[in-house]
Amino acid sequence: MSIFVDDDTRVVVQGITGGEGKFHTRQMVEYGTNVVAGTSPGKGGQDVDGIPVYDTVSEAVEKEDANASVVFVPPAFAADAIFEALDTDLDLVVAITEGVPTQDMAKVNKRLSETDTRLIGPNCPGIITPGEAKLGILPGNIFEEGNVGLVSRSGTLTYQVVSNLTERGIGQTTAIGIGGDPIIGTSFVDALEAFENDPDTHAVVMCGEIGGEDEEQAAKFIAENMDTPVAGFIAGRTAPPGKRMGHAGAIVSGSGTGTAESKISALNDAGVPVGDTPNEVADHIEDFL
Amino acid sequence: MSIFVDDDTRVVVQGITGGEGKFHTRQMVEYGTNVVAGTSPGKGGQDVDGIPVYDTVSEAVEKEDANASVVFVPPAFAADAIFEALDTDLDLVVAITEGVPTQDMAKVNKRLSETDTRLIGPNCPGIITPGEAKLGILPGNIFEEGNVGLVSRSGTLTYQVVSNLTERGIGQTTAIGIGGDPIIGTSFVDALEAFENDPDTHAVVMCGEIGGEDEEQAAKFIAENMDTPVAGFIAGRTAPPGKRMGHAGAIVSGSGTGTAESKISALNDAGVPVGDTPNEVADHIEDFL
Amino acid sequence: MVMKLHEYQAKEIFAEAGIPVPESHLASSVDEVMEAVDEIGYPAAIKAQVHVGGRGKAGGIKIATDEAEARQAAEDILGMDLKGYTVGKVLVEAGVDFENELYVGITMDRNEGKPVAMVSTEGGVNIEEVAEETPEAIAREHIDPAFGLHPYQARKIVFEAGIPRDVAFDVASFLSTLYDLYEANDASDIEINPVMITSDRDVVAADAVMNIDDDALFRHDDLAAMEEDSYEDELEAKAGEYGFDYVRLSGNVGIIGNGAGLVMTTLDLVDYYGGTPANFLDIGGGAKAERVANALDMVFSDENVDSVVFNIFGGITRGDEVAKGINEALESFDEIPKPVVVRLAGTNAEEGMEILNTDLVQVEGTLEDAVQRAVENAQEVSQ
Amino acid sequence: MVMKLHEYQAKEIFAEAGIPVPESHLASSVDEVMEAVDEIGYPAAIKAQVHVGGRGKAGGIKIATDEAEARQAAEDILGMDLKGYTVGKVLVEAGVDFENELYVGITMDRNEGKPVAMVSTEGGVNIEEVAEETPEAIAREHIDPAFGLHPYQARKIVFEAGIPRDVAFDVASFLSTLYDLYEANDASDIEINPVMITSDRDVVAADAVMNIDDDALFRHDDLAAMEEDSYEDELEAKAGEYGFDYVRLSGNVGIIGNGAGLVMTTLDLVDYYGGTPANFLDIGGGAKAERVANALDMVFSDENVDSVVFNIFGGITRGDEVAKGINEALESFDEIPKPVVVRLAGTNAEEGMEILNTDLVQVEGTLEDAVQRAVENAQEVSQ
Repeated sequence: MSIFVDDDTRVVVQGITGGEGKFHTRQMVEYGTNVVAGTSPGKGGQDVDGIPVYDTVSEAVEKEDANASVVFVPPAFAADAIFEALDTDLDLVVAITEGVPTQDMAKVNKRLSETDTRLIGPNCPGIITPGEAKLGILPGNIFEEGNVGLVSRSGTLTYQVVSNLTERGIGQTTAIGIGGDPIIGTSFVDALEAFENDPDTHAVVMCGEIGGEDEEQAAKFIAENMDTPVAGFIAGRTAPPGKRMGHAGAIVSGSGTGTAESKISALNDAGVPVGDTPNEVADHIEDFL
Repeated sequence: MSIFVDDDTRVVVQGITGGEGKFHTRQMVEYGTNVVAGTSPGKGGQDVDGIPVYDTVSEAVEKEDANASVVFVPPAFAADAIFEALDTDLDLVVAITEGVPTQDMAKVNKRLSETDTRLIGPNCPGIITPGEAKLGILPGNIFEEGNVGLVSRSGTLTYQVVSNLTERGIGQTTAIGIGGDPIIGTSFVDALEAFENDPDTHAVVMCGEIGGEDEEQAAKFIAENMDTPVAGFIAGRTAPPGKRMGHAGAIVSGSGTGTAESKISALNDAGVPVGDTPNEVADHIEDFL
Repeated sequence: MVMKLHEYQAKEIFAEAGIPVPESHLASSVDEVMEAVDEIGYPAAIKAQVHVGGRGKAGGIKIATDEAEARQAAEDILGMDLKGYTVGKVLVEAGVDFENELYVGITMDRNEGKPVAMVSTEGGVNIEEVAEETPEAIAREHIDPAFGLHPYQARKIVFEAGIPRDVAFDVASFLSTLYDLYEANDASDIEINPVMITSDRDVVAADAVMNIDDDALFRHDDLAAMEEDSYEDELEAKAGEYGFDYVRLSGNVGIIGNGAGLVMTTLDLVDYYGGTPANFLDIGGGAKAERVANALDMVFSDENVDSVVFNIFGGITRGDEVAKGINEALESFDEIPKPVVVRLAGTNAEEGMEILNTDLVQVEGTLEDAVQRAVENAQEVSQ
Repeated sequence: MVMKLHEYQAKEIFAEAGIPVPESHLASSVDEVMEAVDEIGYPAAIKAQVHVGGRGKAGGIKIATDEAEARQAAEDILGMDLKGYTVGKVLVEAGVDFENELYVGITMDRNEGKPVAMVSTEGGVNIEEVAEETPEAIAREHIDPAFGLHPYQARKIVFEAGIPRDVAFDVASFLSTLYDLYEANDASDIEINPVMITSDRDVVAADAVMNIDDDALFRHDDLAAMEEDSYEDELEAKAGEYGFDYVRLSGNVGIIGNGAGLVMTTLDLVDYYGGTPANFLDIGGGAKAERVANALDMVFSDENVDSVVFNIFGGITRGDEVAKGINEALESFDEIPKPVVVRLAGTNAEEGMEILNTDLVQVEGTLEDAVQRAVENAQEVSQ
């Protein structure tokens, strides 16, 4: 088993005719992902490597029975593309685009709450179920089938930790990069909950970083709801404090949250060992299995 | 029994310090309605006939445990007042105000779909459960306790039909004016469903008028879902066709719907007798009981 | 209810928002028309500016290909009676050499409680028939009013409607602009029919409809100022001044009441009892004595009226105010011009009955009796 | 990340939107300051325009009650070093005779995924302490971004915060205007602290904070044009030109990587293995050879750097491009200035390893080994 994506995932690539869209569509197909359609408004009727291109997502869904999309649309149009995807009742939308304006995402977030669709990202590397499907830009060759779930806010850090696992022969059920933007679709808690409910996932790696309170909330969730063991990593212990002006952000978040210390101690309190290095995280996982 | 309002309804009057608000608050209180608070931004701390006035609905709800509101706020601010009421999770909001811009109501309608609150109106006379509570501007003296439900799009036509009933000694469980605006909170179907589920309502009067398709939908609902007998009245059989420009409205509604003939035949097809005069409606109800 | 803009007013608003419209000039005399065509050239369309549907079929639009035709068209159309309206202004507009006519419109779908955008390749005067016979030829998309029309939605219906690919983005952009105008101006309908695709593959708004929600005019002084009185007759103009909902009809029983539903019912009953309504007049809720007197004045001014029925069921409207108004209006006459039947019920009806000068009016206790008596009165008077 | 506006820029925007601000002039010399105070009168505030929090406490704001004080303040502040920034401009502003200081602000609450508006009667420099110690003294209201800030919400938090009744509607109107500005300009934060209530019971924006979401600058040319380079040092200026996410630190191990999380982790590991990071440098995703070379150039330009670790785990970034860039940068030197450890993994890492000129760099297979070696190199070089 796995979470969110598998062999039955039928993918439409939004922005398939762009440079990145085209390149990563090939990579996804090579990995074995079932890419059934692409969209590019005005280019309906064309094809990319034999994959049919439609003007709209609704047409792609209707004609090719897609149930998931990957968004490679440039930042200025990305939110509109996500809205379009959400309008078609897809099960999953993975937004890779980096640099989507935050207020656009706040509106997307509102719309998301009205649907049953899962959004991953934006500004994320995507999701992969090794051996079955890859939706996004993760380098497929570092992953291996197995029984460890992984969820991370950072793209390249995900790759690092995965390679630490794979090198030891520890494979993954599913790995998800949830993205580091202020507003994202799938949170740590969402992913952890899905891993907890997946009988094939025997342990979970959670890679956080400084800022926000998502890791603290995840710690709370783990303590209260999870039997599956979790090991953590938090990037940014030595990060310099940003130069801030204005008080609004601090009032909302409070001064004590968002630091590496706060996150690490929250996780430790929840019984989650936090590695000092990515390799140490792999040590903890090895102990669990 | 009754629907939507009864002895336990605790009312906050929005716009209680205005002329209409003040006048009808007195009328409601005289009728025996449990008016527990009023609002008027900037006038918090004052009172109207001993009823405490608050700056905000949330404060009124918190302090006086109100569970319903009646809106007497002028049209320019009415939608904002309804939004405010919807934000406090009241069970019921009755908007009396006439002349609320339609696009304001479209936004309210969207917000309404996110809540569990029932909205009646706007541009309606309100709702009354004879002997228990009156929320709105209906003249209380024409109503009598009994077992006939009444729902109407028109205010004064409601009074007419009610007086035809009361004069014969036929009382009412609850009477509702749903309002004649293009976008309203509670439809015929909503009210009919509630009457169907009320064991004390033995028959229902439904007063429609030309325009829209609400009566046709009600006829469908009655045929499919109602055991309680319904008698109908449709105003506007001889109404002159409006002078229209542009096609958009006709394309959306279709040319055949919205006429008195269409509504009457839909109701007849659903087994609902439609009176030629208000008095004939009372005849039909008398037959049912 | 709505306030209708003239084509030329709507086109000014559209053009300012960036939608291409043909060159045009407004003219109210033959000379002005000739000046305009001089500037614009031929072919030119001369289009009556009146609030009437089906102008073209009724002879309110003519195409002129030379000076003689232009002058003839101007003379024909200016001053003509178009379904009861006198044409005072025409729009003189450059003729467009077009290959296709599209339909683009936005209105409120009251069943859904949200606006709907519509696009079709079958634009033109027969669009309503298209809607009836081949509804699938009109692509529709509902709009969430909290978000507005998303760009993807504009593209979606344009592609669904089968708009030619080379102008698809132009038409989608029209739609987005139209929705912005719809929302910003509290429009009830906004429509371009037809959008013309020219031989150069440009898209042009060849007509323009924009109706404004009356209830929202308080926040659109600019639009309210555009309202041009062009009532069919002086009675409707008078009703406009008084602020009554009034429609003149062809019968002889004058009808006054409070609340649209009750007034409509009164009309229906006049018909049911064999009479013919002379008008629909709703004095609205909470009318004071003066307003009541004005209403009687209105109905008496209609020379077709042989009898009047005054039907009030008070909620906000108070019977005593109504009675005062009736007295005021009637006491000013030496002789009551037409017999008036009054039926008062509801709030303060008893107080009203005490005040009412029953020497001047006939009183009935029920709606049915009041209408029947008014119908009888009319029959007697008209004999 | 955000683009910060200076107080004077934010105030111009606020004033244009109708929020009252004190009279003020921008000045960049002592003479200009003196001209400004001549016009404004006394008391006048002289306020450093730099992107630094806590200006006041750091001596960047002074109140002058006469000419001598004004000249002294201008001389003190202009050119002063404020937490690393040189003050080039001051805002000279009329002093406000105030009775209360309020706080009003709007920011994005990332936990809720929606904006939040905040109001407090405890405005002023200690607002963060207020938030920490008596959070109930700050009224908060979340905003549905599809609807915007409803008027009732603005009133609600103003009344909840206990704003004096006589200025409550003024402050609510400030909030509504601020939200309009927040949305129209894609702000990440917008804040007035303090809002001053004057002895005449007027409300005035005495300070102004407005930060813009970098990611949305593409649709705000007007705001983008307001960006003023005021980097702490020339290396950060250079990073700005190159478009790198770069922060200069005080250590001696230069760090280059792709992706913020991985670069942060590299910093953490340098620290973990006993070294001190000289910088944070993220080349971003999909970097080409030239960008890689620029990154090396950046780090070599920092004279504190004794050793460099180059850590790439390619997703979109391709190992061959990285290797090419490293070769290009290093082959231009007669002698490599500082030892460089390279660790390449992920997309096209093998191709990269084949291209990489291993005469010029040290190669390590794992992150841990690469960092350890770079720390050792730095220790050796610095001895």
